[in-house]
Amino acid sequence: MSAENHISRHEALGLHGEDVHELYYQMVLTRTVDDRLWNLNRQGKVLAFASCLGQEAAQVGSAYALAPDDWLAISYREHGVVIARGMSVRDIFAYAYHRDNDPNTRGRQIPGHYGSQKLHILTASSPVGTQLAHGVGSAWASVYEGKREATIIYFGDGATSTGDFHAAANFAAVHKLPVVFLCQNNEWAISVPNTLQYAVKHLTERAAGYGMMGTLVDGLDVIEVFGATRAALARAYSGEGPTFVEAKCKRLRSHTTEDDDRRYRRREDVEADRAHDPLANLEAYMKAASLWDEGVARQAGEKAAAEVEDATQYAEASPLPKPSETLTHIFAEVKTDAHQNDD
Amino acid sequence: MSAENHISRHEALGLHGEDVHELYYQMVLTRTVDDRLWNLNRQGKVLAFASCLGQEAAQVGSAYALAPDDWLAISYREHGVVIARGMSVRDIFAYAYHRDNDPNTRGRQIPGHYGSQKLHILTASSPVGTQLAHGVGSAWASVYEGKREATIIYFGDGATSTGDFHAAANFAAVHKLPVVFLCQNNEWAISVPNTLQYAVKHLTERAAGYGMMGTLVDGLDVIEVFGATRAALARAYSGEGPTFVEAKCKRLRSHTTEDDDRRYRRREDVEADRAHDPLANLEAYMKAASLWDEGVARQAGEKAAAEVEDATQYAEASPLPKPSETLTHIFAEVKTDAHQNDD
Amino acid sequence: MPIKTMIEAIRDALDAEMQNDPRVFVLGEDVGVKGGVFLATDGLYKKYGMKRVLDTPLNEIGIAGIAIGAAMRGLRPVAEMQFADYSLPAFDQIANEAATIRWRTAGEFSCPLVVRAPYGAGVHGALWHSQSVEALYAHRPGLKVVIPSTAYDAKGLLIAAIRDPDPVIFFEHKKGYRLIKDEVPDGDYTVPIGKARIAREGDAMTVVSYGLMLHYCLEAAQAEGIDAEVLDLRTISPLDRAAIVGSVKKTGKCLVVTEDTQSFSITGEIAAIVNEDAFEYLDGPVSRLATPDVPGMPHDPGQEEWLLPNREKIAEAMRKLARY
Amino acid sequence: MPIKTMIEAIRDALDAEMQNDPRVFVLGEDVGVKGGVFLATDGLYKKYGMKRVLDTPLNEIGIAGIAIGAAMRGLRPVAEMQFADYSLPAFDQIANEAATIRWRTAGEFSCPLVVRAPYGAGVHGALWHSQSVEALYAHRPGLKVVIPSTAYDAKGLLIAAIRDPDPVIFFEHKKGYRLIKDEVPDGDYTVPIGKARIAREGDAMTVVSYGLMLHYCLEAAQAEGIDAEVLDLRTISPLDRAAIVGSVKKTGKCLVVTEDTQSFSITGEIAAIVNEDAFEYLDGPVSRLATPDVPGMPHDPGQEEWLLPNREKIAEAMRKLARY
Ligand SMILES: Cc1ncc(C[n+]2csc(CCOP(=O)(O)OP(=O)(O)O)c2C)c(N)n1
Ligand SMILES: Cc1ncc(C[n+]2csc(CCOP(=O)(O)OP(=O)(O)O)c2C)c(N)n1
Ligand SMILES: [Mg+2]
Ligand SMILES: [Mg+2]
Repeated sequence: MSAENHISRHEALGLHGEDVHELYYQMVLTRTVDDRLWNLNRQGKVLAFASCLGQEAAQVGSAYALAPDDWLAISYREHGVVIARGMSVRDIFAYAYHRDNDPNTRGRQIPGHYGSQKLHILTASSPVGTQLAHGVGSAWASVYEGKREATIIYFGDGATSTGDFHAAANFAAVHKLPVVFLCQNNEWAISVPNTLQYAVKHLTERAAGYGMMGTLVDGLDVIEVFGATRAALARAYSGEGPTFVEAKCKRLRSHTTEDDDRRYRRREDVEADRAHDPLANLEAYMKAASLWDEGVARQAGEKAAAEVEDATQYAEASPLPKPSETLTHIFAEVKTDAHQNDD
Repeated sequence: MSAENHISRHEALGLHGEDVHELYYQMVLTRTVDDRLWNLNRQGKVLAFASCLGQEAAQVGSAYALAPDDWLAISYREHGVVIARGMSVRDIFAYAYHRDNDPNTRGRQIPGHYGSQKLHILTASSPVGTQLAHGVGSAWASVYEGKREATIIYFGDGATSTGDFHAAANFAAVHKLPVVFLCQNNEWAISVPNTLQYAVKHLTERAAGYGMMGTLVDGLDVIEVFGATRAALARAYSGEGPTFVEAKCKRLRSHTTEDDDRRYRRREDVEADRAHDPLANLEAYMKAASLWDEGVARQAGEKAAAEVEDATQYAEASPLPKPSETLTHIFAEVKTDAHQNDD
Repeated sequence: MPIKTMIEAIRDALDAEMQNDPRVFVLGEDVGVKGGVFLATDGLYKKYGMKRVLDTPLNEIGIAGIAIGAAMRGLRPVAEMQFADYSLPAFDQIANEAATIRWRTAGEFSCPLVVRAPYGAGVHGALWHSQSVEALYAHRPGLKVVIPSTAYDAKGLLIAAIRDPDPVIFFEHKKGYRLIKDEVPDGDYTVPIGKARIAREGDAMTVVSYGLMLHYCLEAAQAEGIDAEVLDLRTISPLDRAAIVGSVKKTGKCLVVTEDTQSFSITGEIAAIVNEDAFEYLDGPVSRLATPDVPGMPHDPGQEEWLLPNREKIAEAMRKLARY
Repeated sequence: MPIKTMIEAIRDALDAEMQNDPRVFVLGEDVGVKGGVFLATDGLYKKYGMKRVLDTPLNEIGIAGIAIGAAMRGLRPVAEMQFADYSLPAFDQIANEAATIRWRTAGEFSCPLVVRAPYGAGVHGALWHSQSVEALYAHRPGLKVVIPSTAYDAKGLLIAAIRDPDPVIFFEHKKGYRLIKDEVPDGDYTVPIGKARIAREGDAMTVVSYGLMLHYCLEAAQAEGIDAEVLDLRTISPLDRAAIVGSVKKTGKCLVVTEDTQSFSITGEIAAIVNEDAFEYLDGPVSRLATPDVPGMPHDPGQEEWLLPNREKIAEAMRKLARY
């Protein structure tokens, strides 16, 4: 037992030093992207944006555990997830600038509602909770086709109140589907605090009511999130059914650029929350695990800044969609089988 | 401790012999009404009908525990509930015959969707689950107005899958509302068995996920149902919040007159279920508790038969609604304040 | 060619496409062992097993939402809503999600989903077993809305709907399930979505209808000896504008008949289209016959019959328009 | 009289009725401490406390359904849907339940509920912060649907809605919240539900509109110097048929302008009504201008502007109809 104390937590999970550096980089990049988008909003260049500040560990740590074939159903706040998944920063910025070369939505959705066949990310939407049912449908499709794939569903604490959540959780449990329900509990649904949202201490308590495994993790700890997600994925692959992972984290900014949390959040609480910084957390961990290297850290910061700078310029130079383009892709433009066979 | 063995279960709950006789009568009456309505359907006189055969104890026992001021939100199967609540058999039959003198709906709804201001029964509807939210709204109204009233919500196992259930349970728990969630688990949602509806052993397991008390009872045992409901009501009145009571029972007929359960239920299972008869149960209990009296039992049967016969004749002699009457009561017909103040 | 009822034709279509395409599966309440409350899926469970004929928990949000997820992943779900009336809990998933997936991703994702549901009154089912809800879905661009009036079309349109790469909402008249019978070929064939059908040629007026009411229109024209051209819409959205306008240009008059409640029903859209494209040809107002604006269909058969359009009321409306 | 913005007028109305009637309470997402995402309920939480200004969990089924239950019990809930787009999860509760309660009990129960929601585009909010959903609700008999176009009407109609003994769905144009300003009396007053308003008198044509678009119609008429009579519907359902028909009989022409997507929008119903009751007076087809049938409003401001009706497009439509 005492020997185990000498193994770092990441090693216990089979992660190498490079993995930790990669996690660090992805979190730094996420934050750099997030900060820039927020600032661009204040400059009137990005019209609306939901920051993931404070949720980087929950997002990057969980997404890092996924296999390439796994599928993701996400909400509007998952910038760290798509970064970890490999979406280019250029694509993220082209999207935020509603440019025609954005592969996600080409000016149609508000920023952050990513979707990519290549990255196995189902298209996100604004109605809270709907993606939960889609994600379960995706897992059903994997099982239907006999594929060894899991689907991870990202959602917030607020989304657990929806009818979609209930339908999704119940169906996934009944059919023991390969689903990871990854709840980022950032304590707020806009201005509605957890206490007015549910009456249990932890949302994981809800899992048992569906006959599902529930795992509570420190969402500020990227290693812990990674480990819990990987364990949940293992259960999913082996047919043991869905897992509800609750990652407790903090929302370090207002709900979106359109919100002003001073209306409902005391400044001293916001200040106190700032101390719960997943990036500082990881830095401390890396120091303790002798993985910290000022040079590596500086490089990470510089590389992220350069990527973001490049992406900003790329986006600014990219063309806007033609107005009339908005009338395309309402229905498939090819003739369907049905139509070919007739008339 | 051994002395307690000599107290019957109903006495332990403070019920007298007359109460048990009353419960017996209400169950007999419920069954007599139910049998007659089913037969009248087969004769083409009652056009559709959901039988509560097998669920009499769950319905009568729970409703018997209510105070006159308490409110009820019900589904389409609660004949025993409304009988215990005091709806006249004449009204029930006038309704089933879609007559103009039915106070519930006057030809508009299909049979069994009762509603009565006098009896504090919110109008029922066919969409499964909606009444759960209404019942919680009713409890909210009671608290809002500072009234010491509970609302009991009747629903089936199938209804627990709905988004309405989720919304209702969560809201009631968050606000510790005076609600009794009375789930009659008759094992089926039409042809869908419990195993395809949820993955827990008992639906009461769901209660904890909302931060709510859960109580499992034998829905075939009227005394036990009464006791559990009364305890739940006591919690409601004293501000301890909602209780989920799961009454396990059997659906001894097809889902409705429109359904044919031979398509999905093995005959031997149906036969086996028949042995789980709440009325026979009560009879055995009464015998054991020395409350059985052939005379009383015969009288109960005769009285119920007479009531039902009278009600049938009453309904048959009652007028049908005028066709054009169906255009009334779309909006309030009196001028509203708003309209009076203007023009 | 064999004569089949509409419900048999629908079963045929499902069976044919499940045979043709392993991606096709059926889900909904009671669609499995029971075979659906109207027996539309009778026999499919036995033939294809639970994975492809799936009894869901009672939650229409889930039925639609899970089907949408599976459709985005390339499967071809056919979701049954037990009654059109009970599709409303799923309205958000269908109207806000399914309808927008292709457009919002500029074609990166699609949602080849079929939602089937029995609609319509006349069976004393009252408020929630009688509704016509096509106007609600037709109003949401991105959805196709189909309502067959013959067994032949039911089969061909349902196969077309399943093969369609976009979401199709498919309503079947519950009273027509067994009442409507006609020649239905074996094997698979499609009827194109988006094309109306001239069910009866005529010159005196154009009567536009669909579903069960179409038959009443035909019977009324026959009985009255009115030389009406009866147009069967078959697809409610997108409307076959050319067919409507073409016929009205020929006849100069237009009567629209629906079983839905009148106000803000699809009758208005047709009035608008005819005004826009055939105003100069009109010899009388675009007229309509529908159920009066009641919040629900009454259970009492006398009241129900009194409310619903029927042959006599249609004939009367035709006579009135003919006199104009 | 003080000049107020529409959002101030709405806040005034809520405050006045909460003051007047202890049964009135507000519920919805973020309506409490935050005061609503558009600040419609700003200050009410402080004044009336949590019981009467209630932040709900994120579930519109619950917001509507709990409000319906409370309304059946005699309270006067005013439920806020954060955006009209997000009322769709509650569509079943509103359309199948609230709309039917009085009718299905032959008057034994009623549902004096108000559902408020911001609607409309022009704020780059894309698919789910831009919708016009009035046609969906208007199609369900038993619901009243109200859309004010002035701050004065917003206050008077909202007070009337709260006092109305039946369910009223009340849409407020989110871009109009601060853009629309006019004289609003202090204290309480009502504007009758069900009555349109002649916003501008004229003889050359009738332009029917409502909400934000009404202003664009007025501006277009002004700019073009067209003698158009501009009718502000104010209530979408039940429509003020007499006002529409009366005006068209006078002018002989009718243009309907809505911000909603065109097909199966309320424009059709008006075309049908005019055909039914004023056909002989028509000197041209009932015409309409609406947003093209796209599954969602694009976020890109260029695309959004290109799609939406505006003064210029309305003026062009007026000129076209005038030339007819
Ligand atoms: C169905 C629906 N209702 C309301 C909204 C408005 N809304 C957007 S985000 C949000 C809160 C979501 O909270 P949570 O699920 O905790 O996610 P978070 O934003 O905290 O990541 C609300 C109410 C919406 N988008 N969809
Ligand atoms: C929203 C909705 N979906 C589907 C139906 C059709 N339906 C009527 S009853 C029923 C099963 C209900 O099962 P349960 O809740 O267990 O009640 P029980 O009938 O067993 O008393 C179904 C699916 C409905 N009425 N409402
Ligand atoms: Mg949150
Ligand atoms: Mg049941």
